[in-house]
Amino acid sequence: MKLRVQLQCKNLHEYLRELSPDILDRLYNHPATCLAVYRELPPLAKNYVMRMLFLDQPLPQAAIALWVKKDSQKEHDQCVSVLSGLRLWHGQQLQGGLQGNILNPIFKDNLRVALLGGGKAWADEGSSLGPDRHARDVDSLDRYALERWEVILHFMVGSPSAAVSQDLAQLLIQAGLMRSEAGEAPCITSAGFQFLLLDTASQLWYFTLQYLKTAQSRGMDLVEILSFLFQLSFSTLGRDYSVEGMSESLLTFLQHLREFGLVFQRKRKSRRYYPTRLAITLAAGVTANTASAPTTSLTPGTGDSGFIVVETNYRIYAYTNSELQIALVALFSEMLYRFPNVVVAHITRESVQQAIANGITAQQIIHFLRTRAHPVMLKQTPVLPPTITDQIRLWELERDRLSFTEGVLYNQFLSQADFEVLRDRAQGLGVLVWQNAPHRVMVVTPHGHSEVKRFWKRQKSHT
Amino acid sequence: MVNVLKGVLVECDPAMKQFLLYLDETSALGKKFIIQDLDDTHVFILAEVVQILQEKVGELMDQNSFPITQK
Amino acid sequence: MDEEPERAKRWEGGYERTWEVLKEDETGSLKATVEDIVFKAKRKRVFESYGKVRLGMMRHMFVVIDTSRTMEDQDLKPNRLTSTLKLMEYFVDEYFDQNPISQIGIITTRNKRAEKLTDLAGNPKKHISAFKKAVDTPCAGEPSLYNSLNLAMQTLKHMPGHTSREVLVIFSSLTTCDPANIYELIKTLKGLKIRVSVIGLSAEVHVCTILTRETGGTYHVILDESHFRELLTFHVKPPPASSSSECSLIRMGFPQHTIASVSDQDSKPSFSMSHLDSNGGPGLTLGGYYCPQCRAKYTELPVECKVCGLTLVSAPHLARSFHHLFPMDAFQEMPLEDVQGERFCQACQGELKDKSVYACPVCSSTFCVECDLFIHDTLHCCPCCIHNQTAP
Amino acid sequence: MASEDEISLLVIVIDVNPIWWGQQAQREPEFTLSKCLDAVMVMGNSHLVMNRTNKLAIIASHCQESHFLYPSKHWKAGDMTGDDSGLGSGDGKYELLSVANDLIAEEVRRLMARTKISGHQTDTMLAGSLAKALCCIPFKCFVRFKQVIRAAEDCALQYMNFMNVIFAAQKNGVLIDACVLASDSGLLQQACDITGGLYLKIPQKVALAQYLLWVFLSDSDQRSQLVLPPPVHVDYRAACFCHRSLIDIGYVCSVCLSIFCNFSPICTTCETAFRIPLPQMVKPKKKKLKPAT
Repeated sequence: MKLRVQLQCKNLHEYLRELSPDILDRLYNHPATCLAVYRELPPLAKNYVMRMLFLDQPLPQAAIALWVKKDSQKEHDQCVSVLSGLRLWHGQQLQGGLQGNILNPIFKDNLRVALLGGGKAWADEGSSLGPDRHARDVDSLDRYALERWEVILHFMVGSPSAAVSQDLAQLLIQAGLMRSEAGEAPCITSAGFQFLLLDTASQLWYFTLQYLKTAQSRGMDLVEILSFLFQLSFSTLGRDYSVEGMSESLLTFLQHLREFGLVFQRKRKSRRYYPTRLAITLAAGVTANTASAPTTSLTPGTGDSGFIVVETNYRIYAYTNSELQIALVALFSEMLYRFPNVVVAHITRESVQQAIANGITAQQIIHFLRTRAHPVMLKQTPVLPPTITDQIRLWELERDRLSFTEGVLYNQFLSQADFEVLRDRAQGLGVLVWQNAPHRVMVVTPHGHSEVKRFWKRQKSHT
Repeated sequence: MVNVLKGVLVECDPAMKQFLLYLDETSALGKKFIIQDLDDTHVFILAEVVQILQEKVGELMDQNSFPITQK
Repeated sequence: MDEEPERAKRWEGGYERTWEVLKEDETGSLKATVEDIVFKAKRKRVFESYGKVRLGMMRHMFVVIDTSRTMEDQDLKPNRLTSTLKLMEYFVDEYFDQNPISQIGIITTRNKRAEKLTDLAGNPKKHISAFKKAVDTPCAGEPSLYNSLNLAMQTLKHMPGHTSREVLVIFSSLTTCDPANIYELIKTLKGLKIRVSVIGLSAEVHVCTILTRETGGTYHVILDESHFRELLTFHVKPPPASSSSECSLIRMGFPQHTIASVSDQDSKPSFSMSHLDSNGGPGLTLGGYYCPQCRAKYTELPVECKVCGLTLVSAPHLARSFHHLFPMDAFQEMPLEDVQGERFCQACQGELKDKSVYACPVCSSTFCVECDLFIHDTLHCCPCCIHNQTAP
Repeated sequence: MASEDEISLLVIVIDVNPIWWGQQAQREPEFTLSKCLDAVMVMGNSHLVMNRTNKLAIIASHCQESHFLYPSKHWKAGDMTGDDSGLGSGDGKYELLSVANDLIAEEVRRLMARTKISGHQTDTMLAGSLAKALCCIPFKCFVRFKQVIRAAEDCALQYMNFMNVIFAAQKNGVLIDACVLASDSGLLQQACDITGGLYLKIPQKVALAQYLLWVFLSDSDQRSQLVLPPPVHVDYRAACFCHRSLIDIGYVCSVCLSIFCNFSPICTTCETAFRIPLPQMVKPKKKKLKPAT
């Protein structure tokens, strides 16, 4: 019984696996999707796909099993399940009655197209429009993307200056990152707090997932926008593309992407758009998990280097003007002074406990401080004073002195044998929470209770 | 005969368990809530008191902590 | 012992204005000159090759490691012993990389005694595992320079005359406990043409100065860990051979490597001779190297055949040390402005941006500084000259 | 799973020796240089799409020079928006790939048109290409491997340089794979064996692409899991300096390490006079007199 909600961030495969087979097959109609899916496969599975890419006959499963050494059987099984789960290959009966596998023909064709050419172009390139008079260079695109993304984050922390469209606000609420009391301005939730402390790539991916989840309800075709998203992530930075041939719903999607900062469009009606770095690195957030996010990714509002100094006396000096960063620091500390280029804050038990109550973990706080540490701090090892990191963890543990697990207690067994039979059964089902053989007591999960009870009834009727 | 009871398994350190026993004995939560005392680190309790119990523990921790920084 | 004038101590020499080397650039930053100094130091090693001098390619070296109480000092992190052993692992690796047919042995000294950790052998693995085990040895008592040198001498004096005989002492203590007159021993060492070099971990000791001067070795005291490493690297290169050393042709075997797979019906697993003395490790193996003279099997090269005494090496092993024999000329530094045509490094195809570039004196191709270092340190041949090599 | 920030650089060295390929075109018209290049491009493309951080370099090894096909000097990242924008052909290929492939084809054409073969020099300068390949591998990458597609015969002249390159590669943890189209190459066998790479002589040249994808595309992690062609028998015997014949037991000069098949009183390489050995004893190593003390 977890009282705190952890922000769940799925990776691409987990997401795709949940889609219906029909949607998956349609997705593979686009080379960009095939490439993106292929890229996220485990290395061994990539090898399998490559081997089968140019085969038109099914391969016997026995032959495929021989591709790996005996001691890597586990990895092999895992690859097979991933490939089947994503419907990348199908089983097919061979002539001799053997079971064989063949790559999903749609996937195969489109991956071939992506690799070798052929087929029709992904998107109209800007060249058909002639050179852009207002061409953007990479730097300005980067600036633009960060600016846009920061506005969203600002909005979440409630900066008055940040205004976002109704759609976006709605989306934030649907994603559970913000909560809106009737008539009032939306305010941030505990999930939102955790979201803020993530790095940009993970934030973006989480957000995109949430967007996709609600896409169908707003009358968008999931396949269409997913394909477009993948196509964006494979496009070239600093190059313009044309909106020619895009459907109405895709154009709406493009407007949303424009608001997130994923694409740059000079005017709403402009016929060309530039993908930004955010769009292109979108796939990078796919695999990065929340705990160990890469530190290399861009952090909004910080310029290039870190800005936070943490002292052993629990004081934080944040050399920044960014409202957003100050708001983030304030999430887990008490503000003391504010100067034109620096704020001074204080980590206290109350402030950290408050943050933890909001659903932020100690790990996230420490990660936040470490990734944004001032260059001066980076020179020392460890980067943060150990007293501070330890204390933050201790404050978190303080709340965890009790751990609760919902369960059903079985006691007053008549014989040790009875107890052992039932215990072993519960263990076999994987529902045993706790047991104590000398006292003949055990606890099973509520979920497993009915199964154990049924077993016990059967057992009794036998004897 | 096997007896079956629904509730919540609590795992904690022995010191914390003593605190739980104390709360139980003094009926600080308005009633007895421990269903069975399992061992040094495990107690089985009523599900409905979990929330209030957390608060009580929070209070205890607040009483036992002292500000470590000067303003 | 005649009192030769000793090399002047630094503090006795003239007043050096070390800071005057530093010059501010236009923006008042020292960065450029400091980088320059670091850079020059890096390149210096490249120039220090001996040129066309006869080198002692086959080396027999004993490393004496002080494990006296002073090794527990913590001025090297975490302490002198751990740090030394770690660097020694690096040294042994590099040593065999650069001197493939040479041998090395390790002696430790503590409690006034000397003890052989490993015998002279040509395979790095054994030594490195010995170092790994030695980390836990307690450091106690005083070292004995006499005993350890004597122990090394007993083995080295039987080594054939065409090899170079060397002892490298890592000396941490400031004292030594010797059972007899060490100056007599130094004379004997000199007579046996054993070069003794010392790396001091604390301060210069007079007896070591005499020892190294007499035997033709070098004596350095470390400044810090990186300097320690540098000094060890200095001992990796083969030293010039003394003119009086003998030359001879050595009989060597070039065994073939037979690979057998489990699926192969004809192959049978067999014991390797190298496992005879080591009780651990796998006993039966399939393929291996067979001595061309007596068909004894070994799993690794180089090795001296335990049955017939033939030295077994592989041709690439010999080839590995060829670059010492045919050293590359240092590249000439020239300013970027002088480069005609395209400003690209001929090796890595990167654009030349630094203010100086390096040109090969033979084919006059230009390189960036990273490639210059890489070519001289690792590659040992100019990538452009290879192309110009026409048939003889 | 491969960690995200690992850069894996694949350097492909292709032997474009015009003489060998010319003869090949007459022998087997169905497998020409352009077919080979196509296969290599498939391989390169596959490597590039495997991971976002993967990098590719292709070097053509010619008679007198090594030429970078990709990335070329005349092309810098971000230049695509310039006047070359026509390069991105209008089909469903991943943009980056089509740019790269067009570039490679262009460079090969340029190289072939430019070089004239001077009659006496027909050996491919593979050692030089490998040396250049090593130089362009930055030290920041973690996984590095490179691969040689080899057509022509070995050239004894390159032996020493070749060995230097191999050892440099080994020291830096670079794998060298070899895919041989013509006859077996002793040098490449040694290169692969020493650096831990794979050596494969392709039985069917037409199936080159399949072999490349199957065997060579995998990185070292996967190789430990896959069943791959068995390692070849590597001949480590030395060639003597006097007759160039392979020997099992030979004599090595202690000064210059030259190898001779017979005992001679003077080293022909460094002109050192040797001591005459005593009659063979049981332990040849201890045959020296104890030096006078």
